[in-house]
Amino acid sequence: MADLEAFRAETRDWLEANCPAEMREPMRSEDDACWGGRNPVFKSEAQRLWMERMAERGWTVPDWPSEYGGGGLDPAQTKVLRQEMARINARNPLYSFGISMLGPALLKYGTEAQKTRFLPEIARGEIRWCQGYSEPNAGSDLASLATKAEDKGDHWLVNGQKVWTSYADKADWIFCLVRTDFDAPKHKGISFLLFDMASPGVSTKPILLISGYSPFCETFFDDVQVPKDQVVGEVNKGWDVAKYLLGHEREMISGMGLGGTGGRLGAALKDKLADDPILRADVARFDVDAMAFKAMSEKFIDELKAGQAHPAQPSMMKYAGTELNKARHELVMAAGGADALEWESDRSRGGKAAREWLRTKANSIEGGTSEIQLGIIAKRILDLPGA
Amino acid sequence: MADLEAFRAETRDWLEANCPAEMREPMRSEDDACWGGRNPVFKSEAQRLWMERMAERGWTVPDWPSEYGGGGLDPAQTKVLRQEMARINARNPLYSFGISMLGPALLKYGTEAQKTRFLPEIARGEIRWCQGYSEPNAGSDLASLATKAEDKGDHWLVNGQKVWTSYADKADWIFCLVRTDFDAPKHKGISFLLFDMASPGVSTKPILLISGYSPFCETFFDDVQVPKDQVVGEVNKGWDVAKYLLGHEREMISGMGLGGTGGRLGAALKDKLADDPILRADVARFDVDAMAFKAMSEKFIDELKAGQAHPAQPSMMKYAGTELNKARHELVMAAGGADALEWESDRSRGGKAAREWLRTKANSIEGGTSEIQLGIIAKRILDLPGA
Amino acid sequence: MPLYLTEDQAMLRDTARDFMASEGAIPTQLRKWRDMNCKDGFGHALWRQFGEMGFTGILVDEADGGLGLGHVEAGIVLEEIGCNLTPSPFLITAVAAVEALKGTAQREKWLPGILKGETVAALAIDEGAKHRPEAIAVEAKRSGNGYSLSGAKQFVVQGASADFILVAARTEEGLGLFAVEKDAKGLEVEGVRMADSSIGARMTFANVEVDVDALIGGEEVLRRVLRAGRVGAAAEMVGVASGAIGMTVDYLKQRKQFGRLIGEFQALQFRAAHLYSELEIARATTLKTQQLLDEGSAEAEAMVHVAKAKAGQVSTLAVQEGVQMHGGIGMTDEYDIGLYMKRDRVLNELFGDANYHADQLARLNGY
Amino acid sequence: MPLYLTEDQAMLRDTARDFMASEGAIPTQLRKWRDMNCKDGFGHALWRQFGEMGFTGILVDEADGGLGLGHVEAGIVLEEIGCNLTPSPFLITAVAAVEALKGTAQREKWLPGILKGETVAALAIDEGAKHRPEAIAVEAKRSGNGYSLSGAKQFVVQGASADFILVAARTEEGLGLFAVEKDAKGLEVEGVRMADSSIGARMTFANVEVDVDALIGGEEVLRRVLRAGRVGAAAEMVGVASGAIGMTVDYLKQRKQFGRLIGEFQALQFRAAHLYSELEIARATTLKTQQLLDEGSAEAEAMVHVAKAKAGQVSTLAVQEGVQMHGGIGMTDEYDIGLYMKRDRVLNELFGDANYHADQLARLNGY
Repeated sequence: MADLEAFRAETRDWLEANCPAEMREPMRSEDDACWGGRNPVFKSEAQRLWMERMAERGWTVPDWPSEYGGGGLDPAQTKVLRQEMARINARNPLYSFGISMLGPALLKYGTEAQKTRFLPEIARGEIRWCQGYSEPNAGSDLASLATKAEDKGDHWLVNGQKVWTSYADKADWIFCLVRTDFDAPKHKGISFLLFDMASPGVSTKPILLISGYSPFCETFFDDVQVPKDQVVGEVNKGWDVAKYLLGHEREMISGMGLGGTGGRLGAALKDKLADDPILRADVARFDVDAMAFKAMSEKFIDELKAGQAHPAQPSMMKYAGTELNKARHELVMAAGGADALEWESDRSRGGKAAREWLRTKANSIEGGTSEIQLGIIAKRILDLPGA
Repeated sequence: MADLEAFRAETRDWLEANCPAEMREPMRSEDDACWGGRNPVFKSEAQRLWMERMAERGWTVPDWPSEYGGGGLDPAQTKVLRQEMARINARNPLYSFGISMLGPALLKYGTEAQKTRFLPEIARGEIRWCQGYSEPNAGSDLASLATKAEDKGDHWLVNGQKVWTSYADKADWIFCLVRTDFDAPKHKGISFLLFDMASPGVSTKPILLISGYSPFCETFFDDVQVPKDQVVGEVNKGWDVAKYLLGHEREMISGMGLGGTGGRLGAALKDKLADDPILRADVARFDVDAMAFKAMSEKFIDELKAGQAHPAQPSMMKYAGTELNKARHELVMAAGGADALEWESDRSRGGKAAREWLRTKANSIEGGTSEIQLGIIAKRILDLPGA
Repeated sequence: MPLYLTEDQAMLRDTARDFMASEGAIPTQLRKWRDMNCKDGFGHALWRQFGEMGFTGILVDEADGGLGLGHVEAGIVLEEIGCNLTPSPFLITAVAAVEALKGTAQREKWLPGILKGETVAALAIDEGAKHRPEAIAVEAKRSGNGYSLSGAKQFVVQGASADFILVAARTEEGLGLFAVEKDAKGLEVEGVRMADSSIGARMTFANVEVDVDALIGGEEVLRRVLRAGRVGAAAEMVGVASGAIGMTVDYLKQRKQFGRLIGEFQALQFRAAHLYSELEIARATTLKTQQLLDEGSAEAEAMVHVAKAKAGQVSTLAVQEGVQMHGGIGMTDEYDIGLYMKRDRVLNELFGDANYHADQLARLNGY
Repeated sequence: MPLYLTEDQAMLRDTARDFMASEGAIPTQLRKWRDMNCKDGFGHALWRQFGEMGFTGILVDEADGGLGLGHVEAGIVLEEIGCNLTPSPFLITAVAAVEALKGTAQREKWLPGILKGETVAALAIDEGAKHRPEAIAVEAKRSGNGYSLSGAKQFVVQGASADFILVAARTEEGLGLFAVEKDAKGLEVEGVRMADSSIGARMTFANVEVDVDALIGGEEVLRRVLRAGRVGAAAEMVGVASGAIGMTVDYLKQRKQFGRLIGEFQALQFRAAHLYSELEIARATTLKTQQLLDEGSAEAEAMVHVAKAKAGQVSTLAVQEGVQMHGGIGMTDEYDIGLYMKRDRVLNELFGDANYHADQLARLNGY
């Protein structure tokens, strides 16, 4: 404990000295996030500095081993770091599907060569990854995917199409589920493949969403050649890797349920509730739910770190967190009234409230729908027959 | 229209002259209902008079043909009668499963002899009927019933057990679903049988409910002999009769959603809402829902009379009405607080609020669960596959 | 009145349904005007067609060249408008404004153009982000032979395209409704595109001078206009719900996952059945309210709150479930279900949302 | 503290679970006392066993002969009590009253009997049908060397069996908590059976004279007692929910209809999964709140409202779904699920229902 307190003091000093003031302001929109990549776009010098300083210490990925670019912290230290960052409202220095999704999968299933090659560049924000899972006819039923990779002796030949590839148009590499055995039962013939989005034959097309944004793409593979050593885990056993990784994705998405107000929406909307007693009642109940959900999130993370978490817990987090986030934005829209419905005006910052509200509707669809999560809970926790 | 106005005037005068003052007070509890029967129990002379006078005119069943003891009124006249009764808050003169359930089935499926024999005594409240549908292993899956009636040449021999027989211990006769073909697919071998509860071999045992009341019984048939002419409709086609009748039952149960306050619960609870803004919000929404449901009930009855109703509409009524009634009593309990939780005190009239609240929980189970109703809507209205 | 459509009304419904499904369809109207960033947000040609079809005259007295019909008939057209998301001035001009003009001197000036589908009206009630007509602050002071209006309004639907604006303002005698011409001096109008691609407006009134006969009614007329607008918006939301549910149920019968049609999954079946049941309740409520209004019943006031609240609640549930059941493609601009979600949100705010009306009903019932 | 049980706490849970499942089981305790119409509503022998097990001393300081543990440990016992519907004075006596007595002179008088499971306390807060401690009207006037109490209380759990009653009353200096002995002159107690077959009491105080040291604390102590009682009731409701859900999920795996186990029907699966997810949230919330209380954190106050509201909401949902999924037999007295429904309702009212606590949270957050 004394060590931990020393670590806390050190960390506090370092953060105080190294986190630029601008990086202690809340993000104004998703645009303010730093994603790194081969050709990184920094909104400010402060943003670049913050990412680089954190990466230098391995604190973009504090609990990864230091030989792979991580901070090598233990769970207690990691929690202290998070607490100290929260204390000064420090922003996340690097948003990355490499960190939140691929990294944990590589740590568990990757070869030593793969870890050494890919993890440090993720930690330093040098390569931006995207995820190739869903296909037009494989949404909730992900395992029915049809993109195929044929073994051509010295390489895989990939053909097919993915959808809902987040930021595929901005990503450098993709981790991708492909079918490598065409005769096996559907879950059994899938492999987990990594490749460069700059490879010949890869093309992307953004999907316009109802929010007016296009964070997702359709991604097409036309005779893409991929080196043989870029399969993670065993060939035809990619489904295990995919499931493991989905757990991490769900955790990340569910975190959105907390939003910016830390479970106290009412305090933020206060002025708008005075003449709407019914909305006030809804918001009060929402605040109860949000603070309660926050407790479950905290419990889940603590249990995960202690190796006590039930494997279906990410499904509960994902389900409850995304439904909550949708509810939050419904309340924000109700409080905002006609102001929140303006779509293009400067006054509304280009329809920020409405567009964010619409965006949240995807939360309970992406990364496995709410229905999929409920099915998982019914099966894996409740052990209901035929679930 | 002039005729109708004349009818209204006449009706108003007659009701004014013949409905005793006591019968214009709201019932204080279910106990105040008049059920008739071989050995009728009247709570007061006024109650007896009111039933007899109405029966005399056939107005216990105003829209039944007069040759069977009905009032012979057309739909418009029937509506006028109901309106005029409502105007003076006249109580229903006779509660009867014979009227609400068996009667319509006999009118549609009965032989002339059956109609002549059974309908007039129902109209006059002389015979109290009960319904023998559910069995311990045939609840939602009613058609899997096992009570059997064997054809013994000059009579049926009935053996088996029913549950949830409302007031079986007080009823004179039963209409009962029995299996008459033991090899046919389950819906195909069922017949609709009528018999006297005084027949040798019939016994009943009240079921104690969580409310502390016992309105239902288990009913046992041990070699009960039933005359051959007491089957309604064709032998082995009782399922059609049963379905037709269930529609009427659902309609009756759904009507409970309106309760005594005509969709204005808030006005009744007013004093209890002042210091509970969140309950007030719930009650306001309930009042919206209740008044809206009342409109659907009215529309459904109008459409039914005009022969325009979809056959699955009773399922919507039953589903929405019973869920609403449960919600009403949850709100009443929340408003009543600790007072409403007293179980035996005189102050609480023997726990009236709590017992009624618990009783409503059966609404969405009896007469086909909410789940059964949703399945029917999905299948028969929405035509969803495999529903 | 029995609670179903008469034969005449059923014929009108069939006509309106065919017309809206062809002329008012989403690709033909909503997407067209939206994608060309139209400053009106609706098509004038279609509005003239409304005139030719007689829709514009539904609530206009026969003596004034209209059909002399009622809110039931207006609601029939509105439900089809809602179902097809057809952008048009119908609700504000042919329902709210026509109600306002009933029996006034101004009607001779505006009704002929409305009947032909040439004139467009706007209705300026709201002053803040929410509908709170009790708190109207725009002031109409006596000035010379008339009044002078000052203050600001927002969420004035079709305000940027209107030939005249009905403005709710506070006079010394209480609230009043004023007819103000679009080019009145001191009136500034800013067109604002809303989430559903309709155009609302923000308006400022800087001592806008109007004649005394611009005051077309007091508090009672304002209430009548609000009742008409609210039940009209409820009918349109019933249409939105019905369109969204229809589209979603169709999708459940087409989309396969796990080797089965997703409509075979019981959890989705039950949710769809619940939705349908709610839709029927909203539809019955709206029809009942329209009948009460047409009968001039005293019960209408409470029922208008019920209808707007219930239709709003059901319509919102329908679009939420619609998007969720469509899954990923429900989030794309290419599919129509998201357009229903946007329209629902705007219609919910228009003339007060479900919270507001539940609260008003509670107040009316004394709690 | 990480948000899971320490090894010691997990051991306590296992002990409490085994004990309550055997000694505190429904047929052995709840049904037994109910069916014999017991005037206490709980068994004194079981209460002494609580003493032998050490449960009664969980919150008692070690210096006073207790275990010196915290709300997490008390909650562990309460969850098992809830799960088995075990009637006992634990919540009021060993949690609320022990909190009240902490550090007071009165503790020497009452703690030994409580530790042995011989003494029973009651807590008299509510004066109307709802929990509104802000509006306490029972008056404690200075009188001679002490106080004189006047007024009425209701919903005093175990009030008819208590050796002493902690009474919240208004003094000139604000609210205070008084320890009043059961046979005090001027005190009238009427035992009242509640829906869950527990015994509450109505009490009238007609100038009940007490010594000055009967005043064991002021507003801050009252708040501490309420926090302890509320989070304790939350823990018990988590147990009620957990018991009801467990029983229901078991039933889904046994009952057949339409030739299938009803647990195979997707609509029921999803509802059960939702319930379970809610239960986990309520459980985490309660544990978090207990930890905050044990740490003396300032965040505890808000979190107590969250815990009582959330646990109440989840417990109610669990019993409602439980009865519905059991179908007809769920309505019979013979099956236990209905007993959970009754207990849930009483626990929801005790120390304020979910509406009250959501409202209090809102006020705390400034709206």
